[in-house]
Amino acid sequence: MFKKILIANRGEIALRVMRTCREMGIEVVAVFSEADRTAPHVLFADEAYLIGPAPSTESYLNYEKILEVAKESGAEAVHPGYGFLSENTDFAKEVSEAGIVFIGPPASAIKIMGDKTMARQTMLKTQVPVVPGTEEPIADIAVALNVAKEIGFPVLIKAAGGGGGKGMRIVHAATDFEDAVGKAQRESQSAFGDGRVYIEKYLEEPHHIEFQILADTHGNTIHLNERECSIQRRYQKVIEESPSPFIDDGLRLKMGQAAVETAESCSYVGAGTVEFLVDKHRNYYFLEMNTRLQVEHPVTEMVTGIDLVAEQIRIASGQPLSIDQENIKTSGHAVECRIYAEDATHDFAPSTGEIVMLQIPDGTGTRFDGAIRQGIEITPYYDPMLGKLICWAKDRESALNRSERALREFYIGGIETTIQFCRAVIRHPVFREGTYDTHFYANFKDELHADLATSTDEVLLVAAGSLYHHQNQIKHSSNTSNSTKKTRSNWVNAQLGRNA
Amino acid sequence: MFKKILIANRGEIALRVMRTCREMGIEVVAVFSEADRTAPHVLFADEAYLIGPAPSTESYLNYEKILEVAKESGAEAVHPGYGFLSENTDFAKEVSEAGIVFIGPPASAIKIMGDKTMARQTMLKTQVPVVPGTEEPIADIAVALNVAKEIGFPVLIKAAGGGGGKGMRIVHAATDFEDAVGKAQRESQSAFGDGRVYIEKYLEEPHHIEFQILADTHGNTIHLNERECSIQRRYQKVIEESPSPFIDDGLRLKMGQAAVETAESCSYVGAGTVEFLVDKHRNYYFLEMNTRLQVEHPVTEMVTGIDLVAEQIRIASGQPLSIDQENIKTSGHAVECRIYAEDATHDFAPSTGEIVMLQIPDGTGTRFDGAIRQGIEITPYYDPMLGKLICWAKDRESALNRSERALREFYIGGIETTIQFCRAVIRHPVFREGTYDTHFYANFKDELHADLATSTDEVLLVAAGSLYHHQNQIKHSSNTSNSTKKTRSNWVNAQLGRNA
Amino acid sequence: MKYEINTSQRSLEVDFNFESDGLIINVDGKTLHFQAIQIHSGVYSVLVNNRSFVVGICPNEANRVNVNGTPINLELLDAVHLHLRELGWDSMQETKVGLISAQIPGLVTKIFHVPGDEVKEGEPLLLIEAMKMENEIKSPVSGVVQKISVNEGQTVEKGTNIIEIV
Amino acid sequence: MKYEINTSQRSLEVDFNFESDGLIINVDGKTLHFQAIQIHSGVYSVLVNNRSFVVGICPNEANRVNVNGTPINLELLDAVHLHLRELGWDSMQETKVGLISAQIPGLVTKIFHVPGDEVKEGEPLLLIEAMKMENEIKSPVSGVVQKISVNEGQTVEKGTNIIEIV
Repeated sequence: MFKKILIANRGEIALRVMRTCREMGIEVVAVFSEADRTAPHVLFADEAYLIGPAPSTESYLNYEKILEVAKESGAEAVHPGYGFLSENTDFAKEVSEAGIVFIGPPASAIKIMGDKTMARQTMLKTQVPVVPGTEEPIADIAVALNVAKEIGFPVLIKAAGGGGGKGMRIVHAATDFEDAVGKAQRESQSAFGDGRVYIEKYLEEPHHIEFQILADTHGNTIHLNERECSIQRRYQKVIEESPSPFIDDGLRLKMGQAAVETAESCSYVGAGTVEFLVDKHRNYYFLEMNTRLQVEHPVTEMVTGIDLVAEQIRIASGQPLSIDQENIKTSGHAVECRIYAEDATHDFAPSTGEIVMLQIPDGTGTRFDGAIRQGIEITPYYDPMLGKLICWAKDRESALNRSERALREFYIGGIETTIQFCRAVIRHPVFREGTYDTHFYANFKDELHADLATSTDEVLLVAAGSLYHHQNQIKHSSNTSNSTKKTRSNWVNAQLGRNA
Repeated sequence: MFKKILIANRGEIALRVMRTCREMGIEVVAVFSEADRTAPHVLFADEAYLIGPAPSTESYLNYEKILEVAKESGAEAVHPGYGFLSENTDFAKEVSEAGIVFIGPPASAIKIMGDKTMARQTMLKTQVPVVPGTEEPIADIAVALNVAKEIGFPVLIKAAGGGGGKGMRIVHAATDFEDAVGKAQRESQSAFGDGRVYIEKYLEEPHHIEFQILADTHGNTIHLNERECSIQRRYQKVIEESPSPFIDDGLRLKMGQAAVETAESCSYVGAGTVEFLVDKHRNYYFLEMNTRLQVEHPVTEMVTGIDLVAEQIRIASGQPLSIDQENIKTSGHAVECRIYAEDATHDFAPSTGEIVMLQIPDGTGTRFDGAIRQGIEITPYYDPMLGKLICWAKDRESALNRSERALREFYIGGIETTIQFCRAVIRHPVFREGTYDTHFYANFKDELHADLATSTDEVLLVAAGSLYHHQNQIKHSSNTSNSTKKTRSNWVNAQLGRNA
Repeated sequence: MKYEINTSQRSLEVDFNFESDGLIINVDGKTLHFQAIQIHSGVYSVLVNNRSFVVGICPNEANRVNVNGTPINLELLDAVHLHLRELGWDSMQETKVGLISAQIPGLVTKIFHVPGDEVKEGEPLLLIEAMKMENEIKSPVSGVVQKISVNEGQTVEKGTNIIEIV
Repeated sequence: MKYEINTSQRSLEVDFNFESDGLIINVDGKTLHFQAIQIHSGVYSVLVNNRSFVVGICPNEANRVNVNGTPINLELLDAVHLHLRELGWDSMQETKVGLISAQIPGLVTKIFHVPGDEVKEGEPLLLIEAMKMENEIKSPVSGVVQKISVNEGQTVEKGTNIIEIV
């Protein structure tokens, strides 16, 4: 087994990976940008190396520098997390060529599956159905528009070189097509350094359902059931759950086999995720394969009891899978809420600033994978995800009740977050019933935002009283040590009253 | 089901109970002393009522006042947590007489089992073996000394009116007997308002093993397997685990049946714990029954997936158990570390003050039941337990690795805690092997404290460098927002150097 | 003191009075006992008739208060202000709605207009990239672009004035 | 500057020098690059030759530092102090070991002695109840009880002088 692993990432996923490494007795090496000198992953690590300025292109995407650090630190393996270099074949190759183990699939599998066009071509040779669409990235906008018209609007424009909703656009009419392609290409270029985009058919009431797979170097490939990921906004997942309320055992079996076939089609090794779209008739189509650990992997961990990062590391060290398909037993239900530093009441605008107070939920079946602490500054440089709240319970209803409880308990003061938005989703009757699809947010946007904007008279009075109290800076107690005493001033009050 | 429950407690157990209430859609009412106005349980609750000054005798033990609040708030039930009023028959009775449900066993069962002397007498009528000792509290010190001599030293002096190690003393020689009885009586009087103590035989290499039981009002009584609680100091549990590394399936079956028989012997209803001493020959003896939720109940929750507080509430509302003995399935291994505000390097002296920085461990299989936050003041008025870290994994070794990882990750700045002491216990080879008994701390005290006092040259240089840096108040970065800038002064340095 | 509480949905008239043990709120003939204790800078534990709330005062927005995690946008108008409004003078009209500042720090990746352009309310003005997402800044009013204070490729701090529409 | 680091177990001689990018520590012919950034009052993120530590300076005890959660008791002696010690003058002897103060706040439940009593090192002097536990305060020296500044039943703050032994 490895003695030291470098984690080529930051934020919650860096901590997530480090936790498992430490449990396996493996030392962890962090890399950090100038903006992250006191970030949680630096404090958590055994070793930490500065790799460049704040912009990720000059730090977390600077793989020559990271490789240099890997060599200098004596790391025997590199874990890329998700995003950044996790699906970069050049990095994977150079790491391997330096005699260091890349904890991920072979570069060839990343290449096939990381490029959605190549992935489609590969999948067309298997029994696994694929979504109708272009097989080549858009080269000529006029030709592409004709293809889009043939498939029929609405169509999706998607980045060829990455995932996670970046560089993705839905187009409802031919008139918007060119503009959308431009935006998608720019965003894709900025996010992945690859501006190629392609077109895909948009399905009826589709569900976004993905299967977790594990494959070792000894020819064993298994799947760990599905995650339902249909709650999305801006093509970014918001809430995921396992099992899916839409999938029955028969479909689960078929799709699980398709996921394994997909992994085998590219000689996959490691942990990966096969994403499917499932329409309202329960037809499923291969969408893409993510050749890395997925953000929402914890819901699978919670229902299977399997530590996916530990499996990744064991596979990378050459060990065979410790479990076979027949021994995968799931128990209960898990729900993940992604907590973003975004203002849901202002079109999910990113929110930056200091976290002045932090209360992370805890207790039975409550897990938070994050990388925040009280007093830390949230900067505009990186992904706005602060962390993921994962709640497990014996059944779906209990897991949703637990999620609501935990979200109610979650307090992040000083910046705007999506905590309340997640609460609004979870208490929405359609989500509660489990009859939602990927159009959930579009369909119920107004209801969700009305829910967010609604308050009782009592809450409104509490808000107003607090504002009045705050403006008057009355200090009724000497109970607290860190509050500043200010004298009450009617002048200040009047002034503030005017502005309020 | 109840709509509103009052929690007659504070600290981590109040939060623990509130979490489940909220998941069940039940409103929660907190009570608080003047010292606890901004304590976590007050902030967490839907309603909160001041019940008196800081000393618990005037607040959390003031049951007339608490009953008044229960009526005023319209609470339909009262959950007493553990400690305080949880085993007070008068409180249980008065609550019931006021038409409010006491979430706990009938007063008669509390009375029998709460009084260890009566409990022994009851158990002597069953098939369950009991530890040799006095059956009456000590009335005459000379008579008691004779009994102690008959049983043979060492003997244990234990409080008749409470548990948790308070009012307990081990006596190795007749000459120390009278003094120890006096101390035990005073501590018992102060902790439980009941100064009665009795004597018990001390067993060979004993294990402290307890069984969780659940009994409903429909005549069903089941057990949820054991918790191994042999790691103690000052007769206070430090680390608990389930399953016990000492118990095999045959013994588990026998002891489980004895636990059920014990509960049935006093017509028990609710959640309770039957404690046994098991000697090195695997003879087991009934020790006591705790007629309430146990501090260490989460380890049972983690291996069974059952929410014990939810079961308590369902039972109290008259529902039958949702599970029967055959359906209890355990999975994996759970370990609980109790985190106290105590200085392990100074004889576990209580430590008070502000928590200036707080980093609570999280991630897969990691649960912290606590009631602390950054900026809060730890006062001398109440129990020094800050919370409990519970780690679950698929087997004992993984659970211990996870516990070590989580303890390493745990950071409470500003006060002294037992985090490092727990780490020292968990990495001790005898604990690792699982071959420990209740003498573990006494036997390995020196090793544990030597481990705590040992540091590498590197760590020592980090400590010295930090001290030097701190004394010079050099600020190398403007990265952090909340640090104060001070100029470097050789004079200050020299002064501080002298004192250092 | 008499105050009017306004939200986008409704309005409440209240009377605030400090007494020895806290704030007394009179509303609709009911009396509420309000007690707030600061637990962190701008964060209060509030008990109102024994109901418990954690309230955060948003540091940058005077009209935004966070109650148990939920942001509430409200306007708190005192007697002076109410009187001025009766006289036909409304301070809310003072704010320059056409002066658009960066709500987020980030990189200006695209500007869609030049000074002199006519824009409609809701029309995109520019793109700011922050936290790896492109954020479209839309015009809050219809009018003519008066001044553009930033260039494409420029990094802006939160609060920087970026464009003015008249 | 030359320093001596002492713990109960060993002693190290080091040389501390501030340079532009942090503190340079020379020890045993090796050079360590030490960089500390304060993340909270008295809590630092420390990188030493790229090894990462979180270090807390204990607010009340000058000789206690917490490294990655582990408390370290150490003495940091500078050149002046070392020189004084060579001259036979040791500042450590200055502290009054017989003056006992409350290490914890709490309630004095029992005092075992009166002024004039002879006590031995390790002998119990009094009991303080805090956090529901009785804490025995033992004499750090052998001697005669000079003065008792508290009474049974009295509540004491941390740091209060309670008894003096000469």
